[in-house]
Amino acid sequence: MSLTPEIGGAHVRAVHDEFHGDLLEVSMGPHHPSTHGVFRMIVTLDGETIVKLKPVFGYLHRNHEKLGENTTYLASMPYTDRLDYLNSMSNNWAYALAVEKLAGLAVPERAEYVRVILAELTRLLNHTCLAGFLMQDCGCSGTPLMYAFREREKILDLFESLSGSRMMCNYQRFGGCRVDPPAEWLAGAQRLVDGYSAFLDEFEALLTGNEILMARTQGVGRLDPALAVSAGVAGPMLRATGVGHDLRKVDGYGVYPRFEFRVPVGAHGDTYDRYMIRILEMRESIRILQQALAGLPGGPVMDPKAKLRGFRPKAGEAYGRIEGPKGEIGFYLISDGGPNPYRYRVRPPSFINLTILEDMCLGHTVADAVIILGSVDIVLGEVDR
Amino acid sequence: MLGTGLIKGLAVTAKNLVGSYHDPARYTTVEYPEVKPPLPEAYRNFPFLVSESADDPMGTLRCVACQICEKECPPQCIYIEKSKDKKPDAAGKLQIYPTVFAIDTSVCMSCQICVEVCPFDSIKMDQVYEVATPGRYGDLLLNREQLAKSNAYYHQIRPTEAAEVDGRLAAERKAAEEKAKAAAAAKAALPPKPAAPSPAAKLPDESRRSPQGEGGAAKPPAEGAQP
Amino acid sequence: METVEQLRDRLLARFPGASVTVISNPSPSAQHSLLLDHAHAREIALYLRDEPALKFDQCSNVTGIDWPEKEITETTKVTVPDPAGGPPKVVAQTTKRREPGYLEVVYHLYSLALRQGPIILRLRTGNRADAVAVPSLTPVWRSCEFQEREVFDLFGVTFEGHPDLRRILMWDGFKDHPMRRDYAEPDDYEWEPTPHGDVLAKAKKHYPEKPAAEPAKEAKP
Amino acid sequence: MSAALPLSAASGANALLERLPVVLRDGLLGYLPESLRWIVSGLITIAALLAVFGLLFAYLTLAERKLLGRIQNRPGPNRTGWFGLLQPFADAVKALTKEDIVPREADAVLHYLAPVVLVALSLMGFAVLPFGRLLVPVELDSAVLYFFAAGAATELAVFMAGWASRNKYSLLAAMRALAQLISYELPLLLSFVPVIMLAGTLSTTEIVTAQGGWTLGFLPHWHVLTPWGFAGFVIFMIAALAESNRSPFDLPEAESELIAGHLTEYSGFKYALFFMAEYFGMCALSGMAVTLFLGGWQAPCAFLEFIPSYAWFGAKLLALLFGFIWIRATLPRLRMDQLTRLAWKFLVPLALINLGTAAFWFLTAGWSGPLQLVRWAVAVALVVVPFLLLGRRLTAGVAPRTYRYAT
Repeated sequence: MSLTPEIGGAHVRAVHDEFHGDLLEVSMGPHHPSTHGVFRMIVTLDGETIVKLKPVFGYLHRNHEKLGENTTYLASMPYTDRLDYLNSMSNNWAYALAVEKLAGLAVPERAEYVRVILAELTRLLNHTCLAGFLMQDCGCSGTPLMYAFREREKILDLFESLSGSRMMCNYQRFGGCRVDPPAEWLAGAQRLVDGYSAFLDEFEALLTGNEILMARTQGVGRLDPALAVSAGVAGPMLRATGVGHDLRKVDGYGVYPRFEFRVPVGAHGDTYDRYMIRILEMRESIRILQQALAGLPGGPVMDPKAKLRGFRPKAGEAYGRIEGPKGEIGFYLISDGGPNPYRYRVRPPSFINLTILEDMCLGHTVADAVIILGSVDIVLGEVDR
Repeated sequence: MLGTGLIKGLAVTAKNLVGSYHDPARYTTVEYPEVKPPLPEAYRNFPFLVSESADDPMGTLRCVACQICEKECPPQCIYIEKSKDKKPDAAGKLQIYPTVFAIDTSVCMSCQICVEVCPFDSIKMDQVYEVATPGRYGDLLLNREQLAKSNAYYHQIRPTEAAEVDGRLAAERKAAEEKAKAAAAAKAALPPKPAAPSPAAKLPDESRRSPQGEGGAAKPPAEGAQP
Repeated sequence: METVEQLRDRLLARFPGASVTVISNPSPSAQHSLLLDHAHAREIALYLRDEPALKFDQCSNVTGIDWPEKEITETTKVTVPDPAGGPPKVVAQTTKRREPGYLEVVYHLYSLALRQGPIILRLRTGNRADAVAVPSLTPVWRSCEFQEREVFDLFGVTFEGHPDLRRILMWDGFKDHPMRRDYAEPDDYEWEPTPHGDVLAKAKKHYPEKPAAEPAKEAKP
Repeated sequence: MSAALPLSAASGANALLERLPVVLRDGLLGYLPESLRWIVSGLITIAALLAVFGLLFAYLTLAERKLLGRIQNRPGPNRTGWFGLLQPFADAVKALTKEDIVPREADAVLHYLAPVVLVALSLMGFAVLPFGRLLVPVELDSAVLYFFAAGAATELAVFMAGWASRNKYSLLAAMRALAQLISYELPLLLSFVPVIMLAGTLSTTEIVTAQGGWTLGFLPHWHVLTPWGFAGFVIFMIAALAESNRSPFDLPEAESELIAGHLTEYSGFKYALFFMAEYFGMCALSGMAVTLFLGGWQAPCAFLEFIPSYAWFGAKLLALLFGFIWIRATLPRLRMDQLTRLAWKFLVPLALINLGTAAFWFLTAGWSGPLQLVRWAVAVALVVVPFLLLGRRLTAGVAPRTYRYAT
């Protein structure tokens, strides 16, 4: 009697029979408006209900890891921009962190603060975009997406004036940051952060209480916390299931332990929780940004001992990870003492978050599959690498 | 009550509909070909080669064909051939120069690493973004002549950075001259040797390279000191 | 958290027949790892996951490493008696030894429950050609499902007990394993106007006449 | 053919403007022999309708894009002509010159027929709409019945398109379209039954006339201003949104799910025809809503009567069309099961209860004085209470949530 009936696996049939007729196999993607790029799902439908869903990857595969092994440590930095091209700043940081672990480099305090500021701006950017994309998948005719992009553009302008490029920032370096943000840049960031809550309020007024949206997303794509942990699901998706795991708290990398912020967790693990957790995380990010901008110390942004050219870390290996906007983004590096990493591995959060896509979609309809995929928040540049 | 969320949403869109006519914070569209948004100074697109003078760009390239950028370029889009002979640079010193310096802009990913690793401040990022051409093969592969742009142009697109670079180069040149003078004086005191001029000629080169050896690493703090 | 050595001892005590070796990591990260044998790998993994004191409930990262066959040249100084009866000479003798190659699979484990980690597990194959099987840990951690498929795809490690071992990033008909160090890229070169010598040579081979000649001219002003 | 109704005295000042279209037509007909007049008169009406609504369609697409743009804080099309005013013509040229691709596996005849049938059927509704006091193309006694019969048939064309394309997405869309048709035809019809009950006629002209007059000179006697009429109007508009496949009920062509649904395999001018039909359908249903609930061509206040009646009709029509666009810009799409549930478990019961409310209203027409207040209170309660109760049952289990924070 409610708009969202309980959809379990109960009425999902594995095989067709004479009463129900044939199953329909539909290939969604790689050219499909809502697969966020060139993702493909081979969906078997019983009417509109999904009884089987197999993701197909690799349409954007360019063997990023091989590229990383064939170039120097520094030259991989701009390539990390192109992994998850919405969040180049976070990717940069994760890679820089892994290399710093490998080579034992220290990072000046100011650079740590700048990194936090940029990472949180990236989180705002990513979550805003995701909310917009998700609403687009729900069938809003672009309005939330355009509002999201309007705000995103303001953040990108900040990135551009700091790093020279809107999306391919290539900003972090091993042992610090490339450019010191000047005072007017910080003032611009402050203005943006001050105005962001108002935007979020408006965005929420547009959508969060919307009955159609709640009916579409609540109870759709439930994810069990135990399965989520086992499947390596990370980031907002994991927290939506009720597991309060945030690397900013757990690892306490950078200077995050100095900031006061909370980690919102969901209770249902459904699409609505995944959406709301991101909205709430943005509000926490604003708090972190306020603190980081207020407490930004002076000093250099680059470790003077760090070398740009001829960087050859000693043999060994390191796995560095940060809490990216999409989840745990990690870099696993093995050095053999040469100028190129012997092994360069990316732990792509959106790829691993897709592991349980089928589990979430079974028993739901095609329309639900689209928003479940949207709520996973994938970027194909990272999934296929 | 059913419908309140919908009505709230409709109110937001109505607010934006009206707001787009008077609120510049809402209506952020720039109508591009007619209006061009101002570029931030840091904006980068494709690299160019800095030459000291606009009149003789090929003769006054700062590039000495050291090929560091060629090695460090992530997508390997730079191709350099060294000259066999030496030519005097802007300061009158004999230097190797690039006979071929080509950048494939269809491959270049505008990462700025060539700029950061260059010890001679000779390659910088340009800000020209309307670079579309009809030619897939010839037009995207820029050669030395197309890449060379004057220092004045560099000052025009990035005033603060260029001023800082010029200051640093002048200081280095001065230091090198003083060093050379001191060396010459020392040599004058000593009995003269035939091989004396060659290390003196090399010295400024070396001295310029070493502070930049740590590359861009040393650069950002210097920039940061300004604000 | 226990050190790797403690963990190894604990595992050896729990699984007497198993072979657990600590692979130490000289880098400042000090992330040492444990090399497991195939026979006990899954039991050990289950133990790591379920033991209340360890609870490594998430396998965060799975990846492969290719260690090709290495030719190690060792130079030793040997004293050789002079056949002519003179004083013994010291001769440098070089011995060449081939270290067999193998593929390695690395698992980074974290405990979300106890907030500890990482524990790094390694599994090695017998060689790089025919003994490339290792036990799959997908039954233990679901996150290994796609990542092990990826290792299978890109490195050619076969995972025994994986529910759905297919290629994942490359297409099904693809033959080689591109992340192996000796992978030769197929010669299906699409000509691009790059000025690089080796690429240009290749380009000339594929496009023998006009297009290859033009950019070469262009590049040399 | 318009019956020459007697003009009311109030609009006498404007008799010429009011009569202008009819005068023009009759003037033209005057040059023709008597035997040809009836057919030419019909042709002129058709041509005028096609011209007016063709242009309206053209500029509606532009207005929609402009409005969507402004709502989304961007300018919308502004390159072709002054403020983009030539954009519809550029689009038409584009649609005409594009290649018409018919999939090899498709049923070529049906694939070709579907857009034609759709446009033809969606145009038929215009025949009975009273656009002005004197402007009724065809005077039918059972005009309302005819209108909805023609409108219901359009979904068949959508199904034809989906079936003929031999595309899995199109097929899903076709099934969705049929389910949607069957679900929403019922609330659509039930929502205006009270109007027919109270007006006592199926003729659109008479329904409009029944809404004539004002209380105190500025409170019009439109149906929408009664409790049952308001409820009926809202139900009618929701069902009309669904019938014309507009967001949030655009499931057959849900672009984020089914690519373009039944339109996936269409290109070029056939695709444009589908669009035309969508807008014609939207206009026709809005026109019917204006006729049934918003007083048709009646002016809202007595002193505004000098403005010709067709202008009032047009203004009301445009206001409703703006509503369509506004809703499209704001709301997300429903899911199929929610769509049908909304129809069967919410709109149909509400519409049925509304019949009772209207009956009550009809029976108490004689109440006056304080009884008038009682009449209003009971009628409003009869509308609001079922709405709240059914609404609560509809949204059971769906509510905003509060979130906790991990330590």
